[in-house]
Amino acid sequence: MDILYIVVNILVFLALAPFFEGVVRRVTARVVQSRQGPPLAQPYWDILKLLGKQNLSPGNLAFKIAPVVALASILSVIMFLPLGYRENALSQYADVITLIYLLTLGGVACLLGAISSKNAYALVGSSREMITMIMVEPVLAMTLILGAVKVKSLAIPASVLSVTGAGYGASVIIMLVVYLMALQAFVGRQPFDIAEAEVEILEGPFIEYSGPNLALFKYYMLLKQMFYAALFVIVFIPAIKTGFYGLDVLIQLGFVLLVYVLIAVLGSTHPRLRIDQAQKIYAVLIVASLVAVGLSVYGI
Amino acid sequence: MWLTSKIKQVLMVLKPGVVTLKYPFEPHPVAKDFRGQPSWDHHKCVGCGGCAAHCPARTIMIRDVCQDLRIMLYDGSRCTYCGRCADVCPENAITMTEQYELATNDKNDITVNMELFMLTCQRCGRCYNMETTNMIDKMGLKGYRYDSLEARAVIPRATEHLDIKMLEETEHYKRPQK
Amino acid sequence: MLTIEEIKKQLKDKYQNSIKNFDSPYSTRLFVDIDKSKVRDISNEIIRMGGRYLVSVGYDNIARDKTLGLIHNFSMDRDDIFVSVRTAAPVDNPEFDSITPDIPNAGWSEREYIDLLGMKFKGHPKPKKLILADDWPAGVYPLRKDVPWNLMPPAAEDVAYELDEAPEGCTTIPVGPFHPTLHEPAHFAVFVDGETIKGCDYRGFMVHRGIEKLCQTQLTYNEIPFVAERICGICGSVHAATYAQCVEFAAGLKISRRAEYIRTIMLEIERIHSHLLWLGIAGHLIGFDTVFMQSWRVREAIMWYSEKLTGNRKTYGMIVAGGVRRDITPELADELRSVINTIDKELMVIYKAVAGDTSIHRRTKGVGCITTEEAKLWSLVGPTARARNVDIDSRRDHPYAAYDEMQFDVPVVDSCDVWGTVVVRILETFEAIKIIRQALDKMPAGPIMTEFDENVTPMRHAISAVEAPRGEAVHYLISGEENRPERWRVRAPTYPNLQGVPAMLLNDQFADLPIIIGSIDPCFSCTDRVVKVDVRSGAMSHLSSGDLEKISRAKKTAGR
Amino acid sequence: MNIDLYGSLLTAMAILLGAAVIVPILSSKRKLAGWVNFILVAVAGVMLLNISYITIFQGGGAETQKIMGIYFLIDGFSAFFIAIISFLAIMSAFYSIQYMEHYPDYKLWSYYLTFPLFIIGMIGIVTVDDLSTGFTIAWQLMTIASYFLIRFEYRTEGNVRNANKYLILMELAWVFIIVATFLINGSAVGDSLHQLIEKMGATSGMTLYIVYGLLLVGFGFKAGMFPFGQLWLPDAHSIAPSPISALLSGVMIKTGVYGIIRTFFWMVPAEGYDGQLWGIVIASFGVVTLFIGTNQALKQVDAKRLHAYHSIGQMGYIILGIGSALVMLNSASVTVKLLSVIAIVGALYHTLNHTVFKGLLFLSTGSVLYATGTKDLNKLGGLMKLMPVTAVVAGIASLSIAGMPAFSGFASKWTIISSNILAGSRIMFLVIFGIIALFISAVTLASYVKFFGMTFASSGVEWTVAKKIKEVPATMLIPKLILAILCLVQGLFPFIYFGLFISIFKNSAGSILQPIFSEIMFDGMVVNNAMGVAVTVPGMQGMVSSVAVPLVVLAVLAAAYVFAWLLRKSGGAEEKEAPTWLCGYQDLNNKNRYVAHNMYSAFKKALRWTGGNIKK
Amino acid sequence: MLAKLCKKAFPRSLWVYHCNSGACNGCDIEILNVLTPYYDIERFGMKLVASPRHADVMLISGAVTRPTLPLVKKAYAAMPEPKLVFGIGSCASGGGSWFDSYHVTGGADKAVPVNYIIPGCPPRPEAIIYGVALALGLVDKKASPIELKQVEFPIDAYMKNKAWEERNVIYQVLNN
Repeated sequence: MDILYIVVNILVFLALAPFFEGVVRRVTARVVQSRQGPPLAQPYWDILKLLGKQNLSPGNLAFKIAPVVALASILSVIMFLPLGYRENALSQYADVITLIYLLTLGGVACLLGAISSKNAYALVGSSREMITMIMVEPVLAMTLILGAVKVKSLAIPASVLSVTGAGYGASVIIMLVVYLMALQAFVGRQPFDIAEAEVEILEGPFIEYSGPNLALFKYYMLLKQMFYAALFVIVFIPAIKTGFYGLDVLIQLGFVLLVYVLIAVLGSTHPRLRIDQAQKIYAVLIVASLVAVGLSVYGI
Repeated sequence: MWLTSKIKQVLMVLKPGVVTLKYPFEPHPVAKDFRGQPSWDHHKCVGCGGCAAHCPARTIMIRDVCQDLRIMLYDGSRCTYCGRCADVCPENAITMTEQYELATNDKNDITVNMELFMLTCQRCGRCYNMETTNMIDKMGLKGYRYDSLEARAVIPRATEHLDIKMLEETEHYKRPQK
Repeated sequence: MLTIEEIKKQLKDKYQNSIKNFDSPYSTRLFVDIDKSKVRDISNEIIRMGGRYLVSVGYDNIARDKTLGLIHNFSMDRDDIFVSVRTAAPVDNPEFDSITPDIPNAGWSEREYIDLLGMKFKGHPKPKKLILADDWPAGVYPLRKDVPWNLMPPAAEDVAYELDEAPEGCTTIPVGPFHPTLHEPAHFAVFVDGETIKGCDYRGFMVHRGIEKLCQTQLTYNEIPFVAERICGICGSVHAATYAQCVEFAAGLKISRRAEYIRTIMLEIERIHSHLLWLGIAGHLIGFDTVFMQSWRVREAIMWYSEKLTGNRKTYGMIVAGGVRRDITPELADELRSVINTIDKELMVIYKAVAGDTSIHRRTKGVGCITTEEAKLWSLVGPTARARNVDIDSRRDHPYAAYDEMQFDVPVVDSCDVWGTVVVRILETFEAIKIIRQALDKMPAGPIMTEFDENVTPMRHAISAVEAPRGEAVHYLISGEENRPERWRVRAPTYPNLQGVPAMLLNDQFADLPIIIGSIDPCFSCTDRVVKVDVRSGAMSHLSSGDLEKISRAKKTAGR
Repeated sequence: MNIDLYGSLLTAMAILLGAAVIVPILSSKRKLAGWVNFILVAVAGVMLLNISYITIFQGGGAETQKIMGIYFLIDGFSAFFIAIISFLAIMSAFYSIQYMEHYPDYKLWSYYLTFPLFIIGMIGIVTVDDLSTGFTIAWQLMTIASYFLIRFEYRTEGNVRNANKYLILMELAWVFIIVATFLINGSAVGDSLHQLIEKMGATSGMTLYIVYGLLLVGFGFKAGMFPFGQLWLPDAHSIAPSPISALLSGVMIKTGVYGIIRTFFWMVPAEGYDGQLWGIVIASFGVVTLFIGTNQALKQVDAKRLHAYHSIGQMGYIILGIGSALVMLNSASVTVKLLSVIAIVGALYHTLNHTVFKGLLFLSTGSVLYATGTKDLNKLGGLMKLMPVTAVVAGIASLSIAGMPAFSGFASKWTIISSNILAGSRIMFLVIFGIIALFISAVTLASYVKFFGMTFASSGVEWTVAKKIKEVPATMLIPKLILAILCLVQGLFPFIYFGLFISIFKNSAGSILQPIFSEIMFDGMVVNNAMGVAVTVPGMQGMVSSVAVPLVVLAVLAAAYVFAWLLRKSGGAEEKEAPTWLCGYQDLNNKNRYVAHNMYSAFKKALRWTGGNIKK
Repeated sequence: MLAKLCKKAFPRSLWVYHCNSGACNGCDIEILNVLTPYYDIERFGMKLVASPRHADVMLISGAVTRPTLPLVKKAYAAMPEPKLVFGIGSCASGGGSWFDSYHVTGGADKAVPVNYIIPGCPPRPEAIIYGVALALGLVDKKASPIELKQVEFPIDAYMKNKAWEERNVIYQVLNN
């Protein structure tokens, strides 16, 4: 049964991540930009098309491995996620710190790939991406640690599910707000899509990637985005447990959809910030989440 | 400040709703006097070549095959649809149609090829120099015009007689490759 | 206030010996023929009198007196006077004193003639290649009349433009020619330290299409407006109108009042569409696509209206020498009123939503700062200058078309940054709407075309300026024989503004590069045009292919 | 048996001393000298490793022995340090054989004279059981020998000055420690630690604070603790020949850690020792050290300076581990007390890991320096194709130091951070420390992405280093490969090492930690098997933390990797090489390379106040 | 199987790389215009990308000038197969007014193989959408070459000329 949960995790994420991206694009187009927008299935076609294209590379090993590692790392992170409030067979083999480091591994793969492409734009992009990573990973970490402190355990299901365990205290509310603000940075959307800024550095780290490699990266980005959205739902939406696994998952996915709509609306009503400006905002977020963790130690 | 302007922005975008046109599944008509692809009425055309002489893009080329036969080729691929040809045409043989859906995979699809009978002086072989007050007529037609229709290139010289050398020059006319 | 007489007097007092002749065909134009040795002094003197440098014009006068002519043009903004300083040098030693050390904005004009006419400028700080392709052979000057318009020197493989050296410790980031910020091919070598811009070098003029020799086959006075419109796809009418005014000046033609009103309306329609376009692009450049989508949605109405009025969405083909091609019927006038009313309303909504948005302020305020003095030094024009508290607007300073009868404000702000240009442009759009309303109300009846007999006396000089959405477009025309101009020089507004960009970029973040370059609303195709239209006079001599090879070889070895 | 241990210790030292005599004589034959040096060091090293092995796994040592008027002590704890010192010494000596060819215009006798002496000094520090006579001899031997090693490249401008600075500061540290010893009431020259502890009981409280303060500062100097480390460490480590840098960073600064643990966990009187306070002080120093050190490292563009600053940062982790262990140990809660075990194990584990990966990093950079002649990251780049083996091992080391899962740094950082966070539920500042440590590990990552990317992945050597670049010879590769394998083993099988450290502390009598370590319930608490390490603490529900990652996570990763790989292949796309696209006009060249010093500029600017900025 | 699906996906997701090889801005603006609400080319799954590596379609606008000729070729080479090239506007399809100028090489076809041309100066956004739809096979091609032949002398003109001849002074003089 436990294995089943893992399979469900992977399948749900692999199958739905592009769909949710389609939702974002649709919402951005229809609600905010007064236009019809692409079909919901568009991201699937995009990925499929990229898989069939020629693979151009500057002939560097790291460049070729990077997308595969990135996708692999995000997939393994997803396997540990307690979707539908169920521990799965893997939960006991990792704790939240592992989760955080694994997430970073994906980012690192991305960066090394970018640096291997030898492109000045990719390097500018990876420099920014790294700053973003340094500054927002702690927010994610502290969200998880907030639960860990509350439940006095670093185990994934325990700490992930226990943030709202004792209701919404001040610390949880602060953390929720901080997470929501950082969400745009996690998923690389405006105002924090600084690393991939299309008009100035031409999608930054991915500039040299084409075809299947780019498809893997796109998929990685989609999965990452869905992971953060799902994590928000799992962590901050109080559990509505129906007792049926399938139903639980469906309810959670419903909430994920809402988070995506929020991402889309926020993303399309903000200009991109500069990295030095974003950095200041991140710093505020870090301090705020430190406060939240500090409060949670005292049980507030 | 931030919040109010965000609310304003949301209000701004809500009002118009989705405005996307259904084109190409439904036609989107053009304005009445739209300057689309020019069309020639070969029944009216007298072959004066005024359009060719006045086209800023020199997209109308003329080859006088013989004394009586003039071929005019309109190469739509570089036409700027300015309507100058329709303006100057003394016979109003050119109209700007509403046709703008000209995309094609073959340049030849947007050409107009006209074969015209010319009235020429039987004695000297030149076209009649008609109304001398007309600027168009002043422009040329003092002899044969030989544009390279195959290379779609204009040879900006009207010659008294056909020069084979000129033809060779045209065919070797090439742009630099780097 | 200075009058032409006073200017003459002041110049005469100081440079009695160097001044050969004064010519003032209109009360607002002054042409001064001087000796070339005093070019620099007299230019400085005019600047001191309150002149603003516009552009230099070089022309080939070899056939007549074996000289290359050079004309520096200045504008007295307060006095509505254009002063043109004309000089010449013999073709075998075409050396002039460079005015660039005093007037940095003249740098490009002078470099242009180094390329195109083979002039030499003593004391030019950076006499590098500007216009022609990297592999263009030295010694072939396409603006000279003995070079045919379709000359194609063979391509050379290993000739590269030497970009400036980056400052110590800086990395070059190549921006362009195919970069989403630019939309047009131009190359900026941006020197960054980290993400801070420490300087940049520009290698543009890739859109230089060298239209000049076209006329040697076909173009005449009345075809040129159509080519002029295609100098730039956005502000086409401006170039057509400026050109037409030049021709009319040269021919001494007075066109009907109704045509002038229609021209005014066309220019303002263009301003509305261009400013809305710019607002959208600016939104896009700071990553705010919603602004882009919404302002272009609003703009679409005016595009559709233009199509109805002129037969095309852009490159209207409305303005020709002697008048305009199509009339504004009462129905069209009513429709225009309703269109601008909608735009007025919707733009106000956008303006309110954007003006207070702190997230937009973050990206635009304090970005691309240069002081008013610097802006004047670089002779910036248009909204770029007006955002830096430089109060110039040729619609008001040198009234043309029907602007003398219009009531409008010239918005000027002193924030000296990109935000200022946003504000100025939005306010100007409202002013444009105001002007269109007035023009529609006041428009007199009458013919729209005045017969233009196309027999302009050769060698008449004319200069005309029109306020384009981006700034002031200046055309200089020398009339010629055979129904064609002898020389036609276009200075687009981007030409001076772009030269000021390095100053704006300095010490800003690389992330601000798009919006700073975007803030001048650059139009490289305008800038790169060099549409000189002149007549083939005398025999056309072909360079033999052997000669060309020799020339390009010489260049190659020199390049090494 | 004990006699045997000490006997072989002395023998090993004698062999090393012999090496110091013989090898300089041979030094005109460079290769031969290198080999002889290596063989002698290896023999001594193996003997020393044998001592460690016996002490740790067979429960030897633990008795103080007075030899030649100096107290020696080999217990599990010092044996661990003996092991890492001798191991890295062997590697370094092996590496030196070929590496020293790189200095054709320097005479090698001084190098081969001081190299064994330096090792003797370090071994001495971790084996002598006093803080006066024996300590002084060992310290001076170590300091002076290393001084000459550091100033080896004396012809390069500034090197001698930096070496002098090192010497002066180390002597200052020595003064601090000696003064601290003599402040203890009635202490005499040559007193063993046990004697000192007894005498400490009689020392007044205030003096005791000063004593501990001075000891912390003294050993802190050596350990590169903020702000003392910044004064000498980057300068000294970056100018020494690479194998010596590896030794300095890999083990010499660890003697400071040894000193701190020895004094704060062993030299503890029954009364008058405020463990909680000193814990807080040490942990705070640790956090500040790791924060400042790593942020300074981020700014570096000289590869060796970058490593050196990171040594400070990583020492911060170790010091944080020590400090927080001390805090937890003195906490009232039983649960938190138990967590101190995890923390101190983490500190020691990180000591080991740091030895291995930092040694490896310095040796890799040495190889790069050997092959290209530069260690400036602004000039390097694109070595991956030219030096594949070095690239791979440097990649392993970089990922290890950055703490990527399945690499060695992860297990130890995880241990330190998780113990801090868990204890944080009772003691608030510890959780903050834990989060800062986590944050800094991301900065470390950034820094090593830069190091690896700019040395191996990106472009550069094509234009800046004209020499023909080849992979370094095998004698330089073998030590690196051994270290790399060790790096992987340490990352993949943390349970082995957890067992190891637990037995080390069990076998080290006299520390205040020993009681907890020897409690029986301990075995039920830590699940320590091939599936990884999981911790359950009584009083906390369920399994609280696990570092099982290595194998399971690796399996998961591998499965995902295969999936991703198949996905990429599925479209049937073909591969093609293409030149870098730079918007068309320019091709990739030396001027438009985005060099190392540009990276993270906004972040560096925001952190200018942390110092360590490089001037332009 | 997936490979087949990938081929099928290609026309449904065309990513567009905009390469201005020397245009006047008109076409570039119209290209941007098709992204805007009224035309919204994203309906067809198209979007503008910044790097040629991501592109499936290269939109060339403008005559290929002498300096951009090698650059356009380079950009084309930087795109992964399969790829399409659209020439947008009169300049890209045939060189425009300046097709034979000294600094212009000609239309886009002089630099790279062009699959579709969309003439117009500038083409209306609808025309661009039509071109795209044509490439996607959604609409039929409407343009076809026109051959016009005068089978007889144009009577009107002939008559007119005759009339003119009759009142021509020279003829009158000759007649007299």
